[in-house]
Amino acid sequence: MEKAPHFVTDLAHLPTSAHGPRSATWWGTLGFILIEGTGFALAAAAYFYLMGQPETWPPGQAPPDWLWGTAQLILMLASLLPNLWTDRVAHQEDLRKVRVGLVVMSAVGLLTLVVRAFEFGALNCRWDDNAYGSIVWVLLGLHATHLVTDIGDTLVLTALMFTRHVEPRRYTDVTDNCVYWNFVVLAWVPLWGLLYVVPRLV
Amino acid sequence: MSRALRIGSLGLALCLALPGCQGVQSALDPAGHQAGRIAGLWWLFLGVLAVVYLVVLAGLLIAASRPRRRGVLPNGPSFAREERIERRLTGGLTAWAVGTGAIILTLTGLSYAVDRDILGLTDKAELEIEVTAKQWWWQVKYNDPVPSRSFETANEIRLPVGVPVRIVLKSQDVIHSFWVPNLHGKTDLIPGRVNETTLVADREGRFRGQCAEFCGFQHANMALDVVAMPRDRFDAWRESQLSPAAAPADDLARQGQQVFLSAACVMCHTIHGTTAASRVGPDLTHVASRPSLAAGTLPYSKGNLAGWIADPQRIKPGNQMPITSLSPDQLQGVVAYLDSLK
Amino acid sequence: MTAGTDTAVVRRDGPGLGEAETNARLARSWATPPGLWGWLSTVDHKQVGRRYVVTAFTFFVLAGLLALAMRMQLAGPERTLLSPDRYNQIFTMHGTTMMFLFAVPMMEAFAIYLVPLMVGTRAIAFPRLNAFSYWVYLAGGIMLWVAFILNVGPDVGWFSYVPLAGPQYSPGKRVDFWAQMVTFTEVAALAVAVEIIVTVFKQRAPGMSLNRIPLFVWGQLVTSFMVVFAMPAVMVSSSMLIMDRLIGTHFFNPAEGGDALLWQHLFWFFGHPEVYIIFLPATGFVSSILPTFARRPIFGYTALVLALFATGFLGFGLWVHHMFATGLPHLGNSFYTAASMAIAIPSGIQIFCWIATLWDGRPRFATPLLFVIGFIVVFVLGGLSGIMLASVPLDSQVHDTYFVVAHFHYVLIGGAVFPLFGAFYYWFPKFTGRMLSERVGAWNFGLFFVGFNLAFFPMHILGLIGMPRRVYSYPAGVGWDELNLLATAGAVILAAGVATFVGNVWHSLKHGVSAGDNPWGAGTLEWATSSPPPSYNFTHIPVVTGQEPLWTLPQGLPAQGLPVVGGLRVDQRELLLTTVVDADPDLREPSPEPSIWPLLSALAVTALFIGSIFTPWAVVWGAIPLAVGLIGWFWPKSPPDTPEPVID
Amino acid sequence: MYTVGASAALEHQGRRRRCFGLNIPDAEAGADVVISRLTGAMVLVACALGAAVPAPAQDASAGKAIPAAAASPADDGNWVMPGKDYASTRYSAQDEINTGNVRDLQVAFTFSTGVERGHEAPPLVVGGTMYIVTPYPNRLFALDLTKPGAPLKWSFDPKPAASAQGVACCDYVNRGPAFADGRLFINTLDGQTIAVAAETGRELWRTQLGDINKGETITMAPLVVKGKVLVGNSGGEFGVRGWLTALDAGTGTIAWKAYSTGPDADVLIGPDYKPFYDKEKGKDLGVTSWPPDAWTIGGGTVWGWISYDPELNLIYHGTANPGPWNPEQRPGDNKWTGGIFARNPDTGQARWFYQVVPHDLYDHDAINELLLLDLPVNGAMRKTVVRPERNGYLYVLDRATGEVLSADPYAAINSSTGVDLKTGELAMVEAKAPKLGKVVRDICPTAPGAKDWNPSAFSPRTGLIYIPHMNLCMDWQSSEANYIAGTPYVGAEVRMFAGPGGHRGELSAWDPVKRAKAWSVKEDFPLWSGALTTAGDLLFYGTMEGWFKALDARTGEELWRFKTGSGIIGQPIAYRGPDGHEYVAVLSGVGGWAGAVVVGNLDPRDATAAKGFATAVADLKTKTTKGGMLYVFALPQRR
Amino acid sequence: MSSPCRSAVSLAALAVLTVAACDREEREPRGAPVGDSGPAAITQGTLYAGQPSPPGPSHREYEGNAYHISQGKQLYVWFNCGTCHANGGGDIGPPLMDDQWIYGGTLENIHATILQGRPNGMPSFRGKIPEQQVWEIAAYVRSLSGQTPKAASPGRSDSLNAKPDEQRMPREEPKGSSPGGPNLEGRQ
Repeated sequence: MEKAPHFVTDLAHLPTSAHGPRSATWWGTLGFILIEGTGFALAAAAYFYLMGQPETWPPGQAPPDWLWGTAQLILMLASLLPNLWTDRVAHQEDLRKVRVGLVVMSAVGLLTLVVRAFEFGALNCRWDDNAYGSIVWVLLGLHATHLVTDIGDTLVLTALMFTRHVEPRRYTDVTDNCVYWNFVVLAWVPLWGLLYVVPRLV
Repeated sequence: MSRALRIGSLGLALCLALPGCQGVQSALDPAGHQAGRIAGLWWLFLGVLAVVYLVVLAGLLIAASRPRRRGVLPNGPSFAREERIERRLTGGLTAWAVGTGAIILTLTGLSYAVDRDILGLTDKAELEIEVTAKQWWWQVKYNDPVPSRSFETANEIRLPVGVPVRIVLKSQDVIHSFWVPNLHGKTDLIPGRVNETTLVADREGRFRGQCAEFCGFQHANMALDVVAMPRDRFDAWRESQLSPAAAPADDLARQGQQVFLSAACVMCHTIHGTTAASRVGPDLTHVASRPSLAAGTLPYSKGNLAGWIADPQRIKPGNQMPITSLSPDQLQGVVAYLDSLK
Repeated sequence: MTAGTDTAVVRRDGPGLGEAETNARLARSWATPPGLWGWLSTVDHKQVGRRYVVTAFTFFVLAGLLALAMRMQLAGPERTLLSPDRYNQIFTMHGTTMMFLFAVPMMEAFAIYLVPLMVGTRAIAFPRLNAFSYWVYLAGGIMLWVAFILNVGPDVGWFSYVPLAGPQYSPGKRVDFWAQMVTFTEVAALAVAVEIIVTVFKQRAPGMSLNRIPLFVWGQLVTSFMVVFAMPAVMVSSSMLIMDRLIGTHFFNPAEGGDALLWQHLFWFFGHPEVYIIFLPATGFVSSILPTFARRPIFGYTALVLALFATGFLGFGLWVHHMFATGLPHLGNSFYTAASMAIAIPSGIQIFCWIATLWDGRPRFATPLLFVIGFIVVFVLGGLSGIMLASVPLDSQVHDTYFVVAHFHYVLIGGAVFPLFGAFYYWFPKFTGRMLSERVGAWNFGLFFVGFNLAFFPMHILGLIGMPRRVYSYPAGVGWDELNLLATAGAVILAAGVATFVGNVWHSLKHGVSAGDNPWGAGTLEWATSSPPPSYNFTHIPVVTGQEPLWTLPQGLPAQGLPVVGGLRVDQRELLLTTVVDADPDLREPSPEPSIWPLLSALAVTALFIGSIFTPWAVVWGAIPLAVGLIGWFWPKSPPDTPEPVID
Repeated sequence: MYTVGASAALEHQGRRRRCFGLNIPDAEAGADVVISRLTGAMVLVACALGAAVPAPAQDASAGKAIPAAAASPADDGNWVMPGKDYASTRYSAQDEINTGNVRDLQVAFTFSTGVERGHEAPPLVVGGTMYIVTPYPNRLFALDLTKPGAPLKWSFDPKPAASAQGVACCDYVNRGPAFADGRLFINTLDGQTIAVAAETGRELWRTQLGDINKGETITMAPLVVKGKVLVGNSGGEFGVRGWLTALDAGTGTIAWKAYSTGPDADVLIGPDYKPFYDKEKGKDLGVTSWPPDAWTIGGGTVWGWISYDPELNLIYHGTANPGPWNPEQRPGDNKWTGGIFARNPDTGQARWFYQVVPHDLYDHDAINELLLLDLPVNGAMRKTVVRPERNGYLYVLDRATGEVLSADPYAAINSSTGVDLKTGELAMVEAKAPKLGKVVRDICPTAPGAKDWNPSAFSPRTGLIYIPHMNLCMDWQSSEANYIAGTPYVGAEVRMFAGPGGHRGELSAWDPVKRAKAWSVKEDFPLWSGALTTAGDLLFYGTMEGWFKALDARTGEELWRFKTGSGIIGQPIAYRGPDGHEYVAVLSGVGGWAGAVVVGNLDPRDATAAKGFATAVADLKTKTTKGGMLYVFALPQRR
Repeated sequence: MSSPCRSAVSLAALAVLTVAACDREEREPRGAPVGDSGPAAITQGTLYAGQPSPPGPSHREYEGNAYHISQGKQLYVWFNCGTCHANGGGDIGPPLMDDQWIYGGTLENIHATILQGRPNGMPSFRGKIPEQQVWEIAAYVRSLSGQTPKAASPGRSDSLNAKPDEQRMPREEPKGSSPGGPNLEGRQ
């Protein structure tokens, strides 16, 4: 089988990292976003299904207090600004700005976790009160899990960016992380509506 | 190759020749309007789909065994596609797809029509029976506008022939499914929900129903008897069920009643006319008039009754009737007493 | 850069480097460390894939033994071989193992092994995730079976309907082990799905545009998308179940606003697509085997791809036909009748294309083709009984009876296991370098086919004459005795067929005929490398010019083999990424080295999952080792020690 | 008079409860308190300025309610029956203590009963002796009022069976003795009626009426009418069959016994029976309105109050809830439970019956007090019987015919929408009907009703009925009840919580002529004590924390309060002592259904403890403890 | 590097747990034979003449077994235990979920109380409830205050939510003058 291979192209000129859909990681991130988005959608469907049961909604409880959930919404939407900025400077591979962006995003992330803790306190129900309480806790908890994982990711990336691990691929990691944060924020908007607005409409 | 087919036709032949399709629990031996319509639909589906299957098998057979053109490419596969053949096959594919679609559409329509027809019976019900499934038996309540004319029985349903009966289906524990194949398809009993179905028997007979949704330990032994009888006999039966339990006639039965009312029996069972009024287990007011014991597990007989009371966990392991430590004398008395409850 | 031109040339794949030297260097770069450490830390998709195959097959055999035990119990009426409690555990374990631990993982196993080879890349995307997925799957399977052996096996059916599976009616931890096994296997399946999607999207060999993707790969791609959309449903529902059982939520408590049918909706929203998740890869087997043995390209490539899409799409619209008896509104049910029947159209198209391929080819009746023919015979019957089940009135009679048992065994064994055995015979030479015995293969097929039909055909009739599913016993005199005995006899023959296969494999591993690169004369890329393939799959990344690249070499080049591309590094693990649609070369990305961290992370996940059967705090405490594991996993190596060679 | 309180309460009815267990401050309630304080202050000022202004003379003109004359003789200073008189007015004509001097009220003497259970009974005062009956073990004490400190004259211990405690649904209470012709009559928990010589404490006779092995107990206060002692049983939660019986006061032999379920002959329905509504007519409705045999364990006990109109020669009594609570287990109207009977006291034969709650859904016993009042209705004076019912409506019935003249809500109700006066039917709200295996949420009022047994008082001076009641709502889930003789037969899981506004108790002054609330006072805890009103225009009642309060009967302004040793669920009385001065007496000792959390030391982590009551008053454990003490109050003598 | 360590430890712990599960998950509908406990084995106080007697047999067959406790819960409802003792909070009868045991809190004590009845209103169920069911009920009663192993204690019922389910109840340390039960939780 010692045939001489028939080389048609030399690909040595190809780059070794790229942002966005050119990279495999971006697609992987997208895949997990799809999975988690489906999870959110199904949990939301379960919410509506339970709401459709012959019950008052919420059954015997006041809807969650506005304050913390809405604060979270504003905080998250506001966090999109530094997030998108971080994304942009990561595309430019500007190390100083990326560091600033990551520090800001870490701080914002931790802040959302604090707010989330207060949100649980203001739900006006327990998970074991009734099915409403259960689904409300699960929805909020599911989203909190995403906050935790993304913040963990952001913190690790921040650490990497301040140590000797800086290389072009780190910047694509940063942009992928930004994409994921966008997802976490965008997932919150309908969830916020579900948790805070829907019970007041019915 | 067509072994499946042969076994299939063998099976069907078997089914038709032997008492196979006939049976007390057979969907193919309909004794009610709905079961009849469904069986009809079944034979129709079977006919149409059998033809489809034969066509596929024939195609496969021919495709596998037809004579070949040889030597297009001596060693390798014929990777060059021939336009003519491709076109012809594509035409065939289109026809096949359209044909499949047409058959599907027809069958869907037929199925829908039968479904409508069956549902049409719902409004015509003249009698209401409430069936509550419990692990692992059936509580059957005959409702009546006059509350004192309603009564309860267990593991048996009696129906007047030709009268549509509304069956209200409830469950308080897990999901069960109510199925009397000779009369109708199944409907689930779901805790937190109330379902309904309608039964109508076209002829007299005794049929067997069974729980068709897995419900735990003794799912296998959760059956019920359905007896279709003429209206007058049904009415007589109904009157007899309305009466309280007969007073014990002899000493043995009297002693048995005492045992029943003072031992563990009274914790779970009801016998109208006595102080036993617990609803954990079946109502025993007329237990001796029922065809079977322990939800269709044993045919009713005095001996089986004694065996059942003596060790219910051997006959139906895991069921909720405990082993009570009755002495042989006590057991004899209780059996005599219960056997007198016609 | 100080590196000289020489170094650059040496470090790259290309005409400058001899074949032997290229292979040696690639072997060094892609090697798995020797010994136990290497075994535990490998990220080679072929090793992981092989493990998946062996593990899943082991579960297949175990679950099959359970099936035999059930058939023994049911051979006659009122037999007492098994207690009801044991029987309930056994049938639950049989279904659960077959669905979650055998069928889906087995299909993934083939995807993991074959998809990178078929698309012409050196490794699967996210190989560490792949290793992780295997460990998680293995842990879940072992957990379930250990529980079963310890008499803590789930006993509420593979569908675990609430409230029977809920906290009140299933005391103890039996159901929790089931639910957590679901979590394990779904994590694994979802990870694999993402890997397959990215591998197919981004790592196809240059020239493998969408219309040249092998049908097997298409099947796996559609399946992976179905996994992505279906599996979260069962994860959501099994998590709800665990929460109901452990921390007192009320999702399925009708008293407090929950609903038992919520479980059924969520479960079947996963459960029905699950059937296609198992079936679609099997169609890929068929579409791979048929052209090779009919010796002509598949007929109706486009139609088959569209049928895959249609099935994948319609598969999500049918779940309610599992719930016709629950008393849902009849009008809605009729919609699901139509949708369920409609899925017969893409299936019919597939069957037609396969028969047409055979029709127009010059068939060679080797064992793989026998199994494919068996597949058509059996599966079509199962599909037709499926049409009956789609009808609301007919379903109301045969739902939850042995008719359904017969139906889905015809569909799943017919639709997946027959092709799977074909696939074993077909790819065994590629996996091992040796051929399986054809003579024993014919026996294998014969026993399997006869045994199968004997075991399952009578069940159609049993169902129609009233025998419900999941009963540990049945009374004498209802007329079910003879057919049950027949079914048991069939099951024994079926088991003999499987035993024949195991014997064949056992013998052939040592004594089988050497296979060579392409023993069947097949056309897809996995046959363009040695058997078994080297750790780096291909010496050079091939360029694809047709649907069957090995059959459609460009004019004037057949003598020289496939055209290839050069320029990838050989001193490090490097992959070629191409564009999604046209597969134009786009990027060279590094591929991870072997690592122990996926195993450690999997262990942490295992501790978390099993712990959370007993206490919710396990989620909190378990998260710490898991975080450590994941950070170790993703922590980058020190800055590149070998600088990027200069392009000359 | 102002009605802000009433209108606010009415406004709350339509509103949803928010989060249970969470007391949401209620702005309107706050405003109400402010207004009430302001008005109170103005009244105080007015009183201070014009102490000499005579109290408004009793307005005898038409347009005002007055007690049935024959049933309410002039006050002789004694208190011989719990309701004070046959009309059950609980009105004392003593006026020494009045709005002007009540602030000086102080303890005259006390007496410990030695029992630490719920003291629901009123003391009786006859001549110079006060009689007290305790909860189980139902000891009877006679205190000599003529001597300083009222020493014990004699005591009587009936020694009832201890096991009876296990079949008493809601604490081992006793609602009082009765006095007639030198005899005292008490009922014991284990189902006996005992006659004791009032002078010596010697037992005269005892008759065993109830069987505790079937769950029968007796907790009610007997009433003596025309030489007959009327006694009814308790145990509606145990599957007993309710009855009312008449014993010969001299011998204790049974004169007649009227069951609340079963054939007409058992119910004493005969030719005299002429109900107003068609739905009460028919043969053996006590059998046919039940599933087979269910009437034999169907409840309808008679554990509440009986009134008597000598003029019409009719006694009036209610029948309690049908059993079990789970209504799905007893389809039908479940006659003759949940209604009001008028009977001839001589024969027991029923004259009329009105079923207040046919097919009762919520354990709404119809046994509350029956006030016999003559009222102007549509311009004409009618002889009526007035009943603040558990279901939240104040019913006014013609006591001669049983016709419903009016039924107006006096508490928050969302389980029914009103009573059709033509048919007498109560319109239920389908969405609030209990369901097997489903929690039906936020039902108002609760199982113990808007108001339980604790009786109201009526003052002819103000024309107002003073209703001590509750403001609770509940979640209810029916379950299948198993009848096992001697164990409870209930079939429901209930959890209760504060109703709209967050307060749990309320005292409403109701004007039966205007059919409206005159004023009301909110209480933190449910009111479980009776009310007493006096000619001094005072209203007395106790709270479960232990406050004994005196209010201005016209305005509701609180004038005086005293903290007793335990919570008060007893019935206060007023009498004229041998020294000619007015005394007010009450037993303090928390308990009853509402106080079970304290006396049973229940665990309120279980929301269904005490059939749902424990959690609703879980904080009571931090406010009071068990006790059993008589408190007698008087003005300071000759300061 | 703590992760593998931790995992190993937790795996080992879980292995032990699962082995214990054999007994815990056994479903023996006939009940397990229990050695003669007899009145001799039961004490109702903590005051002894001379040396304290050794505790009675533990009957782990019942209180360590999820199926038996669950059956006990079912019977607790069916036999109207719950109508007097509510869901453990008490009503006519005393609460069962607190730390006070009037007549003793061992399995044997509870068994005896059910069979014998108690003078202040607890009926006797002797002859009415078969022996193995009494043990099951007694085991369930102990689970109400968290005396049984968590992994064997019941979860919530499909019913009105009255209180946290038994497996989530903190273990109440029996107090006062009567003997509590053995602490199975600590031994598992």
